Amino acid sequence: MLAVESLRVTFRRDRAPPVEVLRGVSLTLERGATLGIVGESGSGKSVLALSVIGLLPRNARAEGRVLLDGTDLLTLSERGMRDVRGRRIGMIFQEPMTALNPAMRVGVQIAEGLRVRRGLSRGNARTEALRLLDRVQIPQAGRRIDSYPHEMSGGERQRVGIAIALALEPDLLIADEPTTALDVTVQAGILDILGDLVADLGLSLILISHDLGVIARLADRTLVMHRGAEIEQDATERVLRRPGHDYTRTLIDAMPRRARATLEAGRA
Amino acid sequence: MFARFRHFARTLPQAALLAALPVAAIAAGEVDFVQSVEPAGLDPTVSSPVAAGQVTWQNLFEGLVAIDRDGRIVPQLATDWTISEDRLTYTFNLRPDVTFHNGTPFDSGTAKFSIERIVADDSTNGQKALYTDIAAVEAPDPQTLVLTLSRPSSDLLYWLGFPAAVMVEEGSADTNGTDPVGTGPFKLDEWRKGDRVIMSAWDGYWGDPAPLDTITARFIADPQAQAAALQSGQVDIASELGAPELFAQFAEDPKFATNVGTGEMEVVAGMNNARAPFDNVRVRRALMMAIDRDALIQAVKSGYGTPIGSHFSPASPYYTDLTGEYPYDPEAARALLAEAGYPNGFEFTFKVPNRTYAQRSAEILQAFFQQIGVTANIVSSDFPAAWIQEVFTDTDYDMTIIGHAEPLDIGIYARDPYYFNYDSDAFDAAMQDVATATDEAARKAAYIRAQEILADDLPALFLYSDPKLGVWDAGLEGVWPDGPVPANDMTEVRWSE
Amino acid sequence: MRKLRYLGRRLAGLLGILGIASLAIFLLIEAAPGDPAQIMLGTGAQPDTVAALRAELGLDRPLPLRYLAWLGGVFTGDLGMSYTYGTPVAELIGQRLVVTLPLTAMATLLAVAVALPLGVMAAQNPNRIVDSLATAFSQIGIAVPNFWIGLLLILGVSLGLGWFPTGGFPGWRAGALPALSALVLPAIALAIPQAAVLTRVTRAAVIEVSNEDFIRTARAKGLSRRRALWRHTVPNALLPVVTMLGLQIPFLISGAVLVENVFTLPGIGTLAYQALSQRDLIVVQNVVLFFAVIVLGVNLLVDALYILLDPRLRGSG
Amino acid sequence: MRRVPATLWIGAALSLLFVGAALLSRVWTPADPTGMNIAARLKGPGEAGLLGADQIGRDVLSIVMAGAWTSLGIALTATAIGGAVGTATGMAAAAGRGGFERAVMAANGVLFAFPPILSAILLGALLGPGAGTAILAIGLFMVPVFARIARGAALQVWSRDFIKAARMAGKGPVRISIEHVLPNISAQIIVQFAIQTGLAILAEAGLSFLGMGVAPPNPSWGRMLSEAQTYLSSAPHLVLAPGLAIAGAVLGLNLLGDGLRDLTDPRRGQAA
Repeated sequence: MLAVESLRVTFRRDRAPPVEVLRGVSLTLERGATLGIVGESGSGKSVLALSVIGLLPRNARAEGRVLLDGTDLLTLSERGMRDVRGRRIGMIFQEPMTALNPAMRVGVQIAEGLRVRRGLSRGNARTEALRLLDRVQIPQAGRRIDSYPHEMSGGERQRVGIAIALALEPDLLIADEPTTALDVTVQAGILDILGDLVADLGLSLILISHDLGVIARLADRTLVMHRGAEIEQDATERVLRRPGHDYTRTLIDAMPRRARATLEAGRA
Repeated sequence: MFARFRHFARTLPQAALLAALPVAAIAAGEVDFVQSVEPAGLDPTVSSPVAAGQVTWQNLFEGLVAIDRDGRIVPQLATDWTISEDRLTYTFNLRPDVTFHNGTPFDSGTAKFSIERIVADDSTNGQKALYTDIAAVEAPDPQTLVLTLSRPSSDLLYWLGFPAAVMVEEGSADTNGTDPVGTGPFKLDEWRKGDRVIMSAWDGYWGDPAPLDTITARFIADPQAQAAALQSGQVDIASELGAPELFAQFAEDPKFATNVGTGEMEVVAGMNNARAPFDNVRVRRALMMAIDRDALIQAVKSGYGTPIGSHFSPASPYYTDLTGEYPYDPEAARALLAEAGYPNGFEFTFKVPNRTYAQRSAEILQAFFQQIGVTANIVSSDFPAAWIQEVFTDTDYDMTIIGHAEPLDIGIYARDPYYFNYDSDAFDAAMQDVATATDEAARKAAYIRAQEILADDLPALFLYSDPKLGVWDAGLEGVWPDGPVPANDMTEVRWSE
Repeated sequence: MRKLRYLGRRLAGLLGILGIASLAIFLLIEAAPGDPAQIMLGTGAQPDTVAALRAELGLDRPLPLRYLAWLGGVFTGDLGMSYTYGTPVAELIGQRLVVTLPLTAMATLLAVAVALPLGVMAAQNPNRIVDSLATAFSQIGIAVPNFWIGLLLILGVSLGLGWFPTGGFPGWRAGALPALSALVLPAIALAIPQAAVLTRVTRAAVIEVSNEDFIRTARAKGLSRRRALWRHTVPNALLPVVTMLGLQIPFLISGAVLVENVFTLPGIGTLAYQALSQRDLIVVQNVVLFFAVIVLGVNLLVDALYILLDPRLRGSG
Repeated sequence: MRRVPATLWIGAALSLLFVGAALLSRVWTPADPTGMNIAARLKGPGEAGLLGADQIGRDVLSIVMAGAWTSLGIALTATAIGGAVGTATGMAAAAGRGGFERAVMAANGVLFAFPPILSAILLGALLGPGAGTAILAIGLFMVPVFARIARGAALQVWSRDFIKAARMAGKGPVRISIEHVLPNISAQIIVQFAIQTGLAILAEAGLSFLGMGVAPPNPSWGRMLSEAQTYLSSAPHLVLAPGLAIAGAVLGLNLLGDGLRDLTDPRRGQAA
């Protein structure tokens, strides 16, 4: 369904030579499958995600191909890309504290895409937003729909973020470090929701994390990245059990002992 | 090309404006005149008399007598009068059937009230000093008023023609400042403070009605804005255009009538005669000779103005030309200064009101003084507030510069105290002779002697008489060309057919 | 609730500041040389006449009594009578306000109308021509004195093109159009420096908000750049703009004093200047206090607006 | 080494131009800035001098140059005084906290409540117009600005670890303020100084325009403009030169300030 072919991204800089942050990455993703992308910060994971959804900063240039059901997204016009975003690809961001507009009620933020892209009436969009809040397991959704982001906890906000991404029923969900900023106890809940969505709705999911534990929980396949390049890519089980590269091994070793234990247990 | 664009550009917004305006916004009998200073109150018998008089005198308020456009005393609310042999008793016959704007009749009772109010102990009339020779006021019958003086005062009749002595009635006297009630041909419609006073013809006027329906005084301090208002037709008359340098362009323009009239304002650089070195008459003479008055007038007033040698302006009937007394002669000035004991000159503080004409004149005087080795350090003084306090009340100054606008005000040099701190028995005697003169010739002779004493003693440096640069719409008739009294008498102004 | 208490505290502090300010104003003006009675009577008056007028104006009463009388009057809404005009000060201020208020309002609206789109466009197109123009405009606009702009407008537009009067104010009774056209040029002169400051703030704020994560979230929903800008970026960028509007009030008033002077408008700035040179003390006191109230009041209003614009400050419940 | 921003170059060049003109005017001007020449009055540029002559025939270029001395002199002195007092009170507020800080901030509030031109006019009434009054009025209105910035910056420094270390070493608040706080906030103060000097030039011009500035014959840009208003239609050159001088000097100082800020604060440099 999604195929990225030797994607290169370079950033132009003021008064300095351009810098290449993605050095030819390729990947494929089947419908209903989950791909984990793992790597330390600065490895180009987020840039990869942003290139797919076409939200790279202005000074970035992407080369290669990003094929969504055969269409090269890199060649699409801004208007064409707008139809892809939200409807075909939804995205969840890392920082629930900053990823929501602080001056807008969460219900409105969820409904906005529905109103603009689907032309739903205010009332219908609200009903749909309420359903989505239920879907991401926000308790008392009827009351919370009129809350502002600052009135919610981090976990709740991230659920709202998921609801926003789901609103237009995309085929592909990109979750960029969705749990990194959250407490450990909250992390599990978010990951459960993501897992349920993939299972119930048949979504494809790209899950980006620096945390192998997170990847291990959900991903069928895993792509390990380092400094803008692919280190290895294979079934998650294989990557974790028989890391093909020293770098992958250091990532596994860097995991907390307890997490590694769960990993072992899961593998067993 | 540009001209055509300008024309188009001009007409475009005007057409839009006219379309939006109600018709007949401009009535035929309407005149707007410009005045640079807005009066504090509209009653010329209290507070600042000059600006209040310029708006209301003759238009709203009338006196027992009036000063006409030629400076003559003419009957007004008094039809005629007799003066006793000893010149101490004045008997006026008052005009019958005169009423105030509020319907109150004018008679000897109101006249008595008006005069007594001027000289009362708690009077707040700024010109009170001119009338204090009046010892008693009697009203033997409704049409007769008798004034008894404590000593002869030959100018009294003249003073009675002044804005400060207009007739008011008891019921409205206290509110005349904001809601003036007089006997004149116009009554107040509205005073938009900071902007304009609108007056309209009053149908109860005792005399011939004024040709105009509405007159408006517009207060525009900035000379450039005055000129612009004239050019754009927002005002019709500027009887004293503030910008002499713009006068020439109006003179060339057939749309306007212009007139260089004589005014009563004398610009003088007063000195503190009680303070060294200005207590030395030779120093004062030397300073006078250091000044080229023609060059000064050229620079400050674009050449419009007359050099003066004493305190009267050529507008005065008693004027005598004394500019030859101490003419421009820097060599002689330097010599005289050395003779006075200042061979290397001296330094002094020049306290100058922050008004354009004063600042500009001071800068030029400074340059002239420098030529004879005298250094003038100019200190700006906030006018009127600080200036009146420092110079006038406290006489804490060396030299200053100011225009004296009141006609026949040469008597200020005899006053004690007055800011010049000038004291001359000869001058006081001359003023006494003026007061007691029994005929016009003797009076004139005394006035001339007074001027000569001043021209020789130079308690102040006599610089120039301000011209009255009048500009008005060429279609207007009856505007006063000269200014024997600071006034905007609109009672005879009319649009020509 | 918490916010209400906060605003209440602000209001109390504001009253305290106004109290100190009123005393400072009063003492400053009293200490200035110049006697209103003497000024009103002119140079021809004798000392006894001056004394009579002083008594009539109540200027012979002791200083503390006059201060308390003034303050008491202010609280009961009686601002006293102008010495020189002889009319109630409140009426005088009211008459001038109908010029200054529309003038400053027009200038502010104009400044916002120019600065907001310009700042947003510049922020959206960094290093493009629009951006360079906006940067140049904001730098130059801050640097040029508004009274000079006024003079240039008179020179070019009034005298040159013949559009709009060179000065003066016909009054609202002359009709809305002539009155407004008398205010157009002064408002432009007053607006340009304001617009320059606001353009700069808007541009910086929009750039800053554009880099926020939630803008990316909005775009990821499939919103157009334009919709994300106006629905998400601009509302959040308004806070610093509104703050700057509040901080600019003292400068706006200062500018009005100068611009009214250039265009000979009978506004409240001219009144202050005129009354001071006449030592119409009671008018000066009230006008200056009035300005202080406006400055502080607007800043309180800005605080309230903040709460309206930023739900985070509203407190829950 | 960071690259020096272009704004800094332009700003420094413009500022230097005016400082240079001001200094040069002390020793040389094309003509005597106080020397009148009636024959040349209101002559346009080229006819009499490079920039024409004014209403009493003085050479406009010479007065503009000499005006730079007046304008910059008053602006710099006022900003220096206001900056020193404001910085000191701001630092003291940050060091003292509590009641003292509240008192300082309240005093700032009172000063802030007076629109600058108005307080200057009031002071002018009290002290009489002149350079001293202008300096005092402008300096006074600078105080709260510097106090606010110095306090904000100083509070940040006070929260840093090395201050704790200094306190534990037994240093008093005055010593810490001078030894540690001042050096760390000086960059921000210097940047503000350049910008406020520009504002001071504008304020001085406004005061002179209203007749509250230096006394003649000391040339002043603001007074030149006020006098030029009378000759707007007959001698428009008189309104251009002083206005351009004011705008140029203020622009130069603002650009200098912005450039310095970009240089010292890389984060802002990127945003701008």
